[in-house]
Amino acid sequence: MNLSATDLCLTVDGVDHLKDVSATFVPGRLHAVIGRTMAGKTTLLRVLAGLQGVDSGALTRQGADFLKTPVWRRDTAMVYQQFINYPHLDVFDNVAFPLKRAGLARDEIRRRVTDSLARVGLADFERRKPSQLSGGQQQRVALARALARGTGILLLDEPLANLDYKLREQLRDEFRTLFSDQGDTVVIYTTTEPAEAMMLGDVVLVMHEGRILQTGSPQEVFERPATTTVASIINDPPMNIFTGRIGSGQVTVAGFQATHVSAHLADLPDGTYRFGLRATDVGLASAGVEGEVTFVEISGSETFVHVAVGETPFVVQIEGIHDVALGDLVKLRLRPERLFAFDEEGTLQRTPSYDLTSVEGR
Amino acid sequence: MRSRLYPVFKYTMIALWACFVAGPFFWAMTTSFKDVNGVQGGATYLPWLQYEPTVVGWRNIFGGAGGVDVMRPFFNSAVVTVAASAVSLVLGSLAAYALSRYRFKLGFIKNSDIVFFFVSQRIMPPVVLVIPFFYLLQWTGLLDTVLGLVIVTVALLLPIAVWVMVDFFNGIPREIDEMAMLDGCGPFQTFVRAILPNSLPGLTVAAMFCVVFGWNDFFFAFRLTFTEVQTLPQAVVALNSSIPPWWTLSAAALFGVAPLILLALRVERYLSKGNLSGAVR
Amino acid sequence: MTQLDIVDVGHSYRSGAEEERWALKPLRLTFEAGKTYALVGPSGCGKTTLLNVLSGLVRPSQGHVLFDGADVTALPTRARNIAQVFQFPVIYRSMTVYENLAFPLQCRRWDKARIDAKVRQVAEALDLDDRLEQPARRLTADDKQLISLGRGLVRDDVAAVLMDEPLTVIDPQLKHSLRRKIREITEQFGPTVIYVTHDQYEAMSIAQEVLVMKDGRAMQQGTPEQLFEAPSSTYVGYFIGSPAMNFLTLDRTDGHVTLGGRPLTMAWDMPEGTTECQVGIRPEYVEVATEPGPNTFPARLRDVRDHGPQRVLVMEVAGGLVRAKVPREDGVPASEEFLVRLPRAKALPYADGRLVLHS
Amino acid sequence: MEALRRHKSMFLLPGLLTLALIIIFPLLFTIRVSFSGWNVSNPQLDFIGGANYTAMLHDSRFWASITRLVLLAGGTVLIQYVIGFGMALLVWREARGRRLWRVLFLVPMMTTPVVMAAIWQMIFHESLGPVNDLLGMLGLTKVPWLTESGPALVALMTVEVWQWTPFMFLLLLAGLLSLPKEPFMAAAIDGAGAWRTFRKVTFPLMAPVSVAAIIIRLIEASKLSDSVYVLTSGGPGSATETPGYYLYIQGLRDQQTGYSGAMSLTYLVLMIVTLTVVAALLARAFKLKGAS
Repeated sequence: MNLSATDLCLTVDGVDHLKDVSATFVPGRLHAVIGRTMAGKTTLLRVLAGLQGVDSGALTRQGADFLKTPVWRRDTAMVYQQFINYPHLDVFDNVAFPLKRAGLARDEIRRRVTDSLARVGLADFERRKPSQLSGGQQQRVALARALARGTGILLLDEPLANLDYKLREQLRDEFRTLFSDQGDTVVIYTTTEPAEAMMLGDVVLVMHEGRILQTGSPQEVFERPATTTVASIINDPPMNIFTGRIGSGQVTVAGFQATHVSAHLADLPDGTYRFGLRATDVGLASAGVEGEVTFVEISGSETFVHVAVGETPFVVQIEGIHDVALGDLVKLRLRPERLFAFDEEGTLQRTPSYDLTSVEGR
Repeated sequence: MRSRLYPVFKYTMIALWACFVAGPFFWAMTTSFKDVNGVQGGATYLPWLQYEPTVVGWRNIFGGAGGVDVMRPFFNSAVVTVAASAVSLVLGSLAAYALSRYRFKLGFIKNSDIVFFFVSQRIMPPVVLVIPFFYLLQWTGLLDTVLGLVIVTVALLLPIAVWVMVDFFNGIPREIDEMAMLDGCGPFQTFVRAILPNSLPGLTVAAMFCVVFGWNDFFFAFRLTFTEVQTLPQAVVALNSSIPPWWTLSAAALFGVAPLILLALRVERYLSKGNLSGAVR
Repeated sequence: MTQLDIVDVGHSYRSGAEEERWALKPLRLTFEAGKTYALVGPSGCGKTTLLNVLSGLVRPSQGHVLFDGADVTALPTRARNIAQVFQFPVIYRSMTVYENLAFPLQCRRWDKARIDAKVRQVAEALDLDDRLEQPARRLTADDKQLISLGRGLVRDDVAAVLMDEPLTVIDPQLKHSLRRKIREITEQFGPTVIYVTHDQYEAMSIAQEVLVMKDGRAMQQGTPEQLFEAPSSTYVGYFIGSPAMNFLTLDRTDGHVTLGGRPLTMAWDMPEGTTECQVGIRPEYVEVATEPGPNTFPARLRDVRDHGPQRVLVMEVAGGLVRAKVPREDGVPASEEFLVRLPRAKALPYADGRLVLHS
Repeated sequence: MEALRRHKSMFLLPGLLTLALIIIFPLLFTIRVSFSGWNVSNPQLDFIGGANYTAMLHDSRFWASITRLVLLAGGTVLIQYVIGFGMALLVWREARGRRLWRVLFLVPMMTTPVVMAAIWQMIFHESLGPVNDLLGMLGLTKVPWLTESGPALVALMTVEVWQWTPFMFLLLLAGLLSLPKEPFMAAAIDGAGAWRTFRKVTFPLMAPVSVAAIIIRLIEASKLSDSVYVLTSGGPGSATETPGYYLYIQGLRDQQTGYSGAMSLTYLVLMIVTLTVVAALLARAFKLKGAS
């Protein structure tokens, strides 16, 4: 029942939308595809759904060539980023539409529609038209339609991207329950938000410029990002990446005082490296290197302070909401024991250890 | 312009134009209740005050002695209009859907060229087409038949249907098609079950244009049908060619344009909602 | 720079509706000159109505709008000298960038030299000075929004700049830099800014003061920090912050406030005689404790949500759900049952859904 | 995707083939017949080379009709555009009874041109018609509307304006109604008055619609012949003759089939070339005007 992609390539007007994409999608697991906008996530979903062809590569399901299967026989449901429903049908008929196409009996249709509308919390909205619903409710209808069929493949293309953040938070929590038991369904979920991928994914695939850069469990990808690009995609705000040197037992980062090499970097040969440090591992302190605040963002319950130290930009994440004025001079302190080391091509060399009390989450 | 004079200016202009627009109808209406006495003395407008109204004109067109029968031409016009419009709408919607949703490429010919081919047929003057059509219908035995007239009228209406519908379909998100296919509909089912039900405003506008241009066609009917299948415009114009019994002509003319005026009253809201705006851009 | 006062303004789109159903319930607000304010709330909360009242598009059913003390309630938009940036970028399609920026000044019949100097000054601040001669319609959406902002800034005396969800159609990649640009520019020129958005992040990142609205009412006005640290109601506690503030229902035994039978001390006292008492605490301040102590309660772990650098622990405390945000390096409690501490200073008392005032 | 490729032709072909089949024969026939001497006494497809075309070059009546058509079509479409736009602006927003006005202003385009031309013929009647009657009331002399060339052209243009301004009105009103309201709010906020708002906002926004509406009307107007037939029969003399009407006389009434074929093709080619050029010029003119 696996869905396997091998070396999928698609170039449109000279731009690679998919480049050598190979992946195996397994039933019963939620695959979170994370990447920035235009990374090729949507294209990948459209290829899997059969809405888009490829230049080369293979797609197989149960050993059969899936590329030759037309859309309407792929046993696939999809939820779009925009809230797409049939405008002329009410909520009940929207959800019933694919079931009727599948030729189910009336009673069975009614049972399934009622059931899936209840699961998304829209039991009382059966006779409303989509245009009479809020954005969040419309997206729930789309979700109910996708779930009601119980298809073998369920594709979700940034389903929360167009919702208010409070609603996004709420639905994200609900998704954890909704998708916790997917039986034999292959679920693929795209997102631009690291927290969403981490929280929902059983498997995380990191995409960038049409390529899959890394595949693994959320923990693996987050704690061992294969390259600097992965490191910046899987962190929000993106991981601070800067150049530094290791030499004679000291780490030197431009502008900062040299510090002792911490244990996890000790066995690296001397030389120039790219270092990564999460925004949570840079702190504002009373002593340290001075920088100027260029911008302050507040996201949920965190304050992100953008600081320029000479030419190097840093993002500092502080818990809670704090008033920091633009143009202020602040002092930064780095936590050397939390440095990720990459070589000059950006390939991961060493990671800080997380094995303190770590227990597999969930 | 925001001065107090602006409303005066505005409603004066509206009123003047309204008089001009309504004038011919008023004239036809008042004339249709005249007889020789009401006409011969020069222009008169108000019944009872200026002339003695009669219904002789109206009686004439409904088979009164010495008049003409308009019911048969009316019926012919209706059949030709409805049939040609229906064929054009069906074929036009299908083609428009294809042109809106799929990419065609045949050498240097692309979608926009095909759309242009359809729409450009409106440039053909009827008089250029009518001679070849005459011989074509003569050879196929369709001259002076409803079927023959329907076929050539489709050539007039199909471009209109394609023109309106391509732009209307372009305004419907493609994701709806994709969703329907994912939901198990083949391409044809997708069109019928997901797209057509959402196209009623567009179909209404297209249908209205087809009916208007179909009903109002004169030249094809004039040269390709004679005695068997006379259409309403032909019948009215035939009245005009003889020494004008103005009252009969007026009554027949009003009878001939009435159906579409009623149609205009019904579909106005579709038209002004801006459903056409896509087609114009 | 103008101070805007909203005096008992209320509005209903249908006349004769009872006040409970008004789009905007009568309220009194002051927007100080030169400050940036954000109006935030879910759709239908009245924020857009309030903006339209300020711009003159909506004439309120009651109350007065004062610009620097002068009553402008009856004045049309054109006479109010405000600027507005809309959701969808609005530029004069047929004009160049320069002509767009000069347009409001031409309407005011400034002389050419003065217009030129002003337009160039504003264009430079907006980083548009190298594209002045380009047709404005060729610019990207974010630059078009800057032009809209610029059309307000060229007028020295502009009363206020109103922004109606200006980032809606901006590419996510560019939202960040446009937000930054807007903040820089408004700090440089210092107009009074009213910024409407449904996005809390945006509101708090851009504004000095945030006004949270719901169902046509102003729920709380304050700096982002105030909204976070001391939400005036359970609604604001829920609406601001992610995950939302935790609220747990309290009991009263022998005059003491208790949670699940154990005593709880809060930042300040709950007055006597309140019917529904709750404690509110941010997930950031809930601590996993290793040993029993004051304000420490047994918890049962329900779920762990991995957000990356932090994890959110969802647990049951005294019959209610509590979320705690813990750094990743702290790991996850080894057993399902453990203790949590609610630090006194961060545990706020709520009575009937409203924050109890510190006496 | 493979499957879709097979289906797309099934949607397109029925319509495309139907139209092509209906259109292709007349075109081929006309081309062939234009090189023949087919006429009423010699109805056969012989081959006489370009004789018809040579004759046509010297047919001043044909060329006069072409010139007349250009002036008639250009003039009436311009008037229709100005009035249509004006009326659309007047009933676009707040106007008392705007639904009524909208319907009324649409009605003429729904009526049959030949039928209405018959009515107009009565209206323009020299002694019994209301136009001269009204002129008389105003103390003006009677005009021989349909029997003198100048007035006949005016009468014909009046009928065209009456019949087709509604179409222009409809397209422009639809365009106006679909305009976003923000640019107008922005203009009000910037302090622009009504005239400035029209010149800088409404007109530029309506430019694409205007170009399309004018082109559509020019295409339809270039086929003018029905109304001529009923109203003036091309007279007096050939004073109101259009190519369409002249072709009718030559090809259908006098059955000079070969000769009319040559003229038909020339007429068609001239029209296509002219309209293409006009379309390009208009598109550029509206853009240039917008940019200044």
